[in-house]
Amino acid sequence: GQGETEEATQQGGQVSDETAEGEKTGEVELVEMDIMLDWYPNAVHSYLYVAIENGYFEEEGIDLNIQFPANPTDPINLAAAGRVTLGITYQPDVVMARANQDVPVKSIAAIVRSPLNHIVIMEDSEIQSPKDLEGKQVGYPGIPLNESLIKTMVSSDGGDPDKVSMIDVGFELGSSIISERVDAVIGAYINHEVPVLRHKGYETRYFNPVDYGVPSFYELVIVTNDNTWDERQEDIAAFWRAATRGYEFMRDNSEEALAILFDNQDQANFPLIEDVEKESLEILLPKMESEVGFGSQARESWRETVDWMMEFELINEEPSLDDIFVNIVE
Amino acid sequence: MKRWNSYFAPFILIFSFFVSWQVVAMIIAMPFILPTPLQVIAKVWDLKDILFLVHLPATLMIIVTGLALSIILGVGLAVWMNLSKTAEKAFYPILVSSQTIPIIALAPIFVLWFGYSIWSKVAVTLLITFFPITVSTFDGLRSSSKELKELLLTMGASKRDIFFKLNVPTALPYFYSGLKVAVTLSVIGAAIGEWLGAQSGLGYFSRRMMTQFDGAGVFAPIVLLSAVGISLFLAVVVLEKITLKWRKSE
Amino acid sequence: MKRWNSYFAPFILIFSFFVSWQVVAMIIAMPFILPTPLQVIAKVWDLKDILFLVHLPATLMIIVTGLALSIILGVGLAVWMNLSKTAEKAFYPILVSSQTIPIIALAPIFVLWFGYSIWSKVAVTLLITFFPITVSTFDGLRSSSKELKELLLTMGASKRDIFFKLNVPTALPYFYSGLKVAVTLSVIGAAIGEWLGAQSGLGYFSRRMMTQFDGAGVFAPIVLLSAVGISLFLAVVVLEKITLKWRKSE
Amino acid sequence: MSKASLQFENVSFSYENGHEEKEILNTLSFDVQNGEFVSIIGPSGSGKSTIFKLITGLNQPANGEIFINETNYSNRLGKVGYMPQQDLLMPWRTIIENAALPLEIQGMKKREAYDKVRELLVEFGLNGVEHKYPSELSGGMKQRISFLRTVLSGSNVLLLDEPFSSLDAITRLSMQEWLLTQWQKLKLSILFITHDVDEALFLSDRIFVFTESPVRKFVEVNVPLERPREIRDIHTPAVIEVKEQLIEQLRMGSTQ
Amino acid sequence: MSKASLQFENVSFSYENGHEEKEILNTLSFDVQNGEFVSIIGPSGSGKSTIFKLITGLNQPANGEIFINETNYSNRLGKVGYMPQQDLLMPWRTIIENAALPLEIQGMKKREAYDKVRELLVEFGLNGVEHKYPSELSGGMKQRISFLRTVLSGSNVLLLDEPFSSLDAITRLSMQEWLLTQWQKLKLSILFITHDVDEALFLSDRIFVFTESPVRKFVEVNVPLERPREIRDIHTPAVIEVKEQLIEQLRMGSTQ
Ligand SMILES: Nc1ncnc2c1ncn2[C@@H]1O[C@H](COP(=O)(O)OP(=O)(O)OP(=O)(O)O)[C@@H](O)[C@H]1O
Ligand SMILES: Nc1ncnc2c1ncn2[C@@H]1O[C@H](COP(=O)(O)OP(=O)(O)OP(=O)(O)O)[C@@H](O)[C@H]1O
Ligand SMILES: [Mg+2]
Ligand SMILES: [Mg+2]
Repeated sequence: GQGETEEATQQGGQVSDETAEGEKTGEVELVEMDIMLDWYPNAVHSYLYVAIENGYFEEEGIDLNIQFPANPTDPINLAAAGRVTLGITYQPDVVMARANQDVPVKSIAAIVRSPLNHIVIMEDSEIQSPKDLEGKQVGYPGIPLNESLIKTMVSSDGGDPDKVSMIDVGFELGSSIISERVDAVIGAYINHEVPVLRHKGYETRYFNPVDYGVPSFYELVIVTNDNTWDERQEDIAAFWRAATRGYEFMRDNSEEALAILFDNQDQANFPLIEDVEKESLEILLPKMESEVGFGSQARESWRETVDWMMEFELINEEPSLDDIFVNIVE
Repeated sequence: MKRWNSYFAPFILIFSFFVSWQVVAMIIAMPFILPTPLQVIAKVWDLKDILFLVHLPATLMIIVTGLALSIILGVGLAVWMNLSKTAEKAFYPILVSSQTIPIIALAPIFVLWFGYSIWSKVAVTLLITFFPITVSTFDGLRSSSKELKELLLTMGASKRDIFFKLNVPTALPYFYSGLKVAVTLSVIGAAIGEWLGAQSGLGYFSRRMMTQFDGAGVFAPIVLLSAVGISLFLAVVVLEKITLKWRKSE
Repeated sequence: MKRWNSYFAPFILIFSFFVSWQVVAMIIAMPFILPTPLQVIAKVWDLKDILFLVHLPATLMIIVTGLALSIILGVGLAVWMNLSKTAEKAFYPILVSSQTIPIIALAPIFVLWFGYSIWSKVAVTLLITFFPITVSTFDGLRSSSKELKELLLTMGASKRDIFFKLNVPTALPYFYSGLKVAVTLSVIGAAIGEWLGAQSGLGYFSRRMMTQFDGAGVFAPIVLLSAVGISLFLAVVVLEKITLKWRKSE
Repeated sequence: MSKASLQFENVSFSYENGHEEKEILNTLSFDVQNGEFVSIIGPSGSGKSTIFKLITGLNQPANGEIFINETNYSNRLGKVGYMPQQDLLMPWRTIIENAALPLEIQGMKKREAYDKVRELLVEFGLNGVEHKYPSELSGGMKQRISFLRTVLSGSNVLLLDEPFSSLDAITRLSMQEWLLTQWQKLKLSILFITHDVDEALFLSDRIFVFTESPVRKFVEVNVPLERPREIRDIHTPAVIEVKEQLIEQLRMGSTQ
Repeated sequence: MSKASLQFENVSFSYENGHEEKEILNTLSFDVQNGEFVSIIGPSGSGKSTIFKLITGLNQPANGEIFINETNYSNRLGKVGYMPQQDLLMPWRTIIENAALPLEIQGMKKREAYDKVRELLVEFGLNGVEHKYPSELSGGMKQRISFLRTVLSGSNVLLLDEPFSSLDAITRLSMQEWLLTQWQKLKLSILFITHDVDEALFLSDRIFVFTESPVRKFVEVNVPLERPREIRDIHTPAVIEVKEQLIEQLRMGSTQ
């Protein structure tokens, strides 16, 4: 991985030079890039909107086009299909796609470095720790990863995971718990569902998977197609430089960054609640910051995640760690 | 008494539907799941600018394009199947299976082919609406009177004559039956299509509001969708009345 | 020549459909988005035990219950609207709007009412399928011959007689037209219903496979869904042939 | 014979067609006595079938009153046996099912009804067709089924709208004779529309000749023949004289 | 007059009904000369309408050959003008649209076609109904529209299946006279099914009397009358003799 990273950075440097030249003449054509978000735009994407608004992408010669997914799996599928240049998705999904189905995607950067996906219960619930879920119903959005999370957390808490009944509740995590049709949900995000529910007057509590035996996997990573990576490394590196500037701005001026997120988009497309996003960003920032640099990926994190996924039979064979991620951060 | 029945009573019934909705919603008291009609109306008013100027036109565009294609393709296929037993036997199974595939499974394929252009949404609308049109039209074409067909034949009518002068008028009532189902489905087709990736449209907006647990915001665009659906439906009813004038004198 | 046409040609056409699917899928070479038919068949074989013994029965249960309710309610409503102009005016708009509401918006309400029992899935199936049945049956009931009705009246026929001896036989072909659309939709209704919360069923299984990027696994249950849809459709066609025997002699 | 089975008192009727009104009957009065056989002849479109629709209760008079068996029913439907001008068989019912329709409506058991129909089918020279559909029959056969169905209504007043128009002379004669026998046996009152003057003469006690439009009054002719009659009786001089008179009236009516 | 407009040579035909076969014609031969007027009379269900369906090409003979204007067409559809026994008007077309149908099919312009129809409507005493729908007409009116439509086919061979059965004596006579005029003017060949012996005598050169079933051969009667004829000519002794003979044959046929 190390060598690749250096190479990428070098090439990235060249692109930057070219762009600088282009700016002088003022006539350089921007390179188009599509990025598919993991979900609808929210605080976690502020750095992208900041980078757009502040012209960082333009300075790098990139015309960034943001798209939203219909399915949670779209970012990986469409990045793999070459339909979008980049996709934002979840680390375990990348492992699963790569290991089970040979989907040709690789992660290029880690955005959120630890799980946001927690077990959420109502404030007044009698459940005090994951083992209390025995004999209860847990709703989840149909993603097998969540089953493994529950299994790990319940058994590490001393409970019997077989006694937990899991229900695929599709899109309806929030309403299923509020209407008390299930006792807990997993797959809900502490930076979205939890503050939104609070905003609507429902207090909740949550359990962090990392506290109950789950490795601290990267919640969000950026992926691209193997081929795209080979052919457009320079563009991607340029993208990353601009994104990093956006991130730094967001970290240092979070109020302003959020303001950009809100101002930048008309209400029509962004029915975001300000309080919620503010709270969300507070939760996110520590999870995005890395000593090694924004977006850097550690081989151990991938190792741990893959091992854990092997243990819980989410995957049947180990993917090669060299294929599955590259570091574009030095 | 009769006047009362035919104008007032339905009004009362529909009104009482809204009242019971209001009451049930107030009892449940979970506005993010089931908002009251008053909340929904207030929301429509709040958001009227973006709903009417941005999202409604975007969705209408999809609906109209999708329906137009659907009528052309559906009727075309029905006619082809009516003319050729082979076409019927070959297409019917494919046609039927096309309806049994959850669109969400096809979504990535549509996006792969059409990208995030309007065409992926139109494709969904098409897929949902053309089946009722095809089946009804086909059934209608089949049900024309054998006696009249024979009479036309003895007049030296060509296949074309029989088609236009006998089969088409016979199939019309069936076609309208199918079209009524189709225009209604077209609304939902467009909404689903918008989830495949859109930046505007009523369906998109509704789902977006769903992620914010804003019940009234979810239902406000849906109310508009319903209004579009009902208007299209009524348009078909009116068209039916005009073109099937002979029926009323029967 | 005629035999060839009617048996062999459709077979060839369907076959060539599969061949082109195979070829296209091989060219695209993205099995996680579009698997080849052969991969899908292999997957069905691999998973045959759990598909046929667990998920298929679960989905069939929903389909059958939903369809049965849908026929009862749809026909009942059509009859009611046929008997009473007031009912027609009151229910038609509500009926039409019910079809324009994306189910996803109603999902939480269904879950609220029915929990994660089979009934929330049945409700979705019902909601999707009863509209074509109602509209077709209603149109069919309306289209009975005025002359025959008058004749029956002169025989002292009660409303009941006219209904059973005239309206029902006249509406039957229309009803079948609607039923064909409905049985096909029932399959997709059950699949969508399963997304609202399920622990088994073909729709549930397909979606689960989607999260695993297993294209063939997504399509394997869909193939079964299609097969169910086609079988139901054929069953209606056969029923139609048997009960409308007089048509062939016309 | 003193009671009237059917009475029109100043009956007026118009068809409404959009904005237009077309007047068919204008203060028309007549009666048909119990056990009487009355024929109506008149030009095409003069309103003969319309009178039947009024009697059966399918149409309502704009003015005037209609009595059936001396009763002014508010709902006349089901009170008389009516054979419409078109045969109106149900295409989805076999012959036997079509013919048994009025019996079914009266609530008779299927088996019994079918036995009764089968008997008549034989009398009408139609054995062997009971399980066919109407589209497999000839025009005359369909007409006989429609006639048979009307007879089965069991009413004492029969309205027959050109019942024998598609029948050949021989079949027609045998149907006419059959009808006369039943009429006498069951003491029926019959109102009979026909275009055949000979038929009207052979069958009727009185003949109403419609000549003007809208129908206000009409010429009434008594047939100078005793019962029972034979077909050749209509060639007697007295009858021929009436016939010529009838034809003259019809001719005058149509050139009016 | 030496050429045949219509020829049957040993034609056999059966209706198939599931497993059963019902034989209607058995090696039947006849011809209709150019400009000839031939009537067919015979019992209900004997196969008269079936012969028309064979000539028009709607049905195909099992054996034998059918010539129209001396040609054995492989496809006879559209070669003759055919008026079916039921009026078969299209309920969704107005009267004028119904009548103009054959002209439309021949490709005539709408306006021209309508003018032609309107002219005939007046001649047939049907002015004012052109924009009505069939359900608003009386039985006899519908029959005249159907007749009018057939005449407009413009073919030199006309097959008329009981065209005047629903018409009153006067209207019928005027239609008959109109038909004879056209027949002579346009040198038509007409095959005419009727149940009315007087009608057959008044109109025809020859009359075919069907008596057996299946039809193998039939009795052929020449009408001993010159042209032009008047209706009262059929009361001349020679014709009355033929008429009695005809009726005798029909009676024998039906008791066979
Ligand atoms: N489509 C059909 N299928 C089967 N049998 C039929 C069909 N049409 C007519 N037949 C039978 O063929 C025989 C002759 O019928 P056809 O209509 O030729 O009689 P017809 O001489 O015209 O009688 P009518 O004077 O009553 O009109 C009848 O016994 C009838 O039942
Ligand atoms: N449903 C209707 N709507 C409007 N006008 C009608 C309707 N039925 C009949 N008429 C008109 O009423 C007049 C009388 O019709 P009716 O059927 O009583 O005539 P009819 O004496 O029975 O004639 P025919 O001997 O030809 O059967 C006709 O001019 C006809 O056009
Ligand atoms: Mg009449
Ligand atoms: Mg006939």
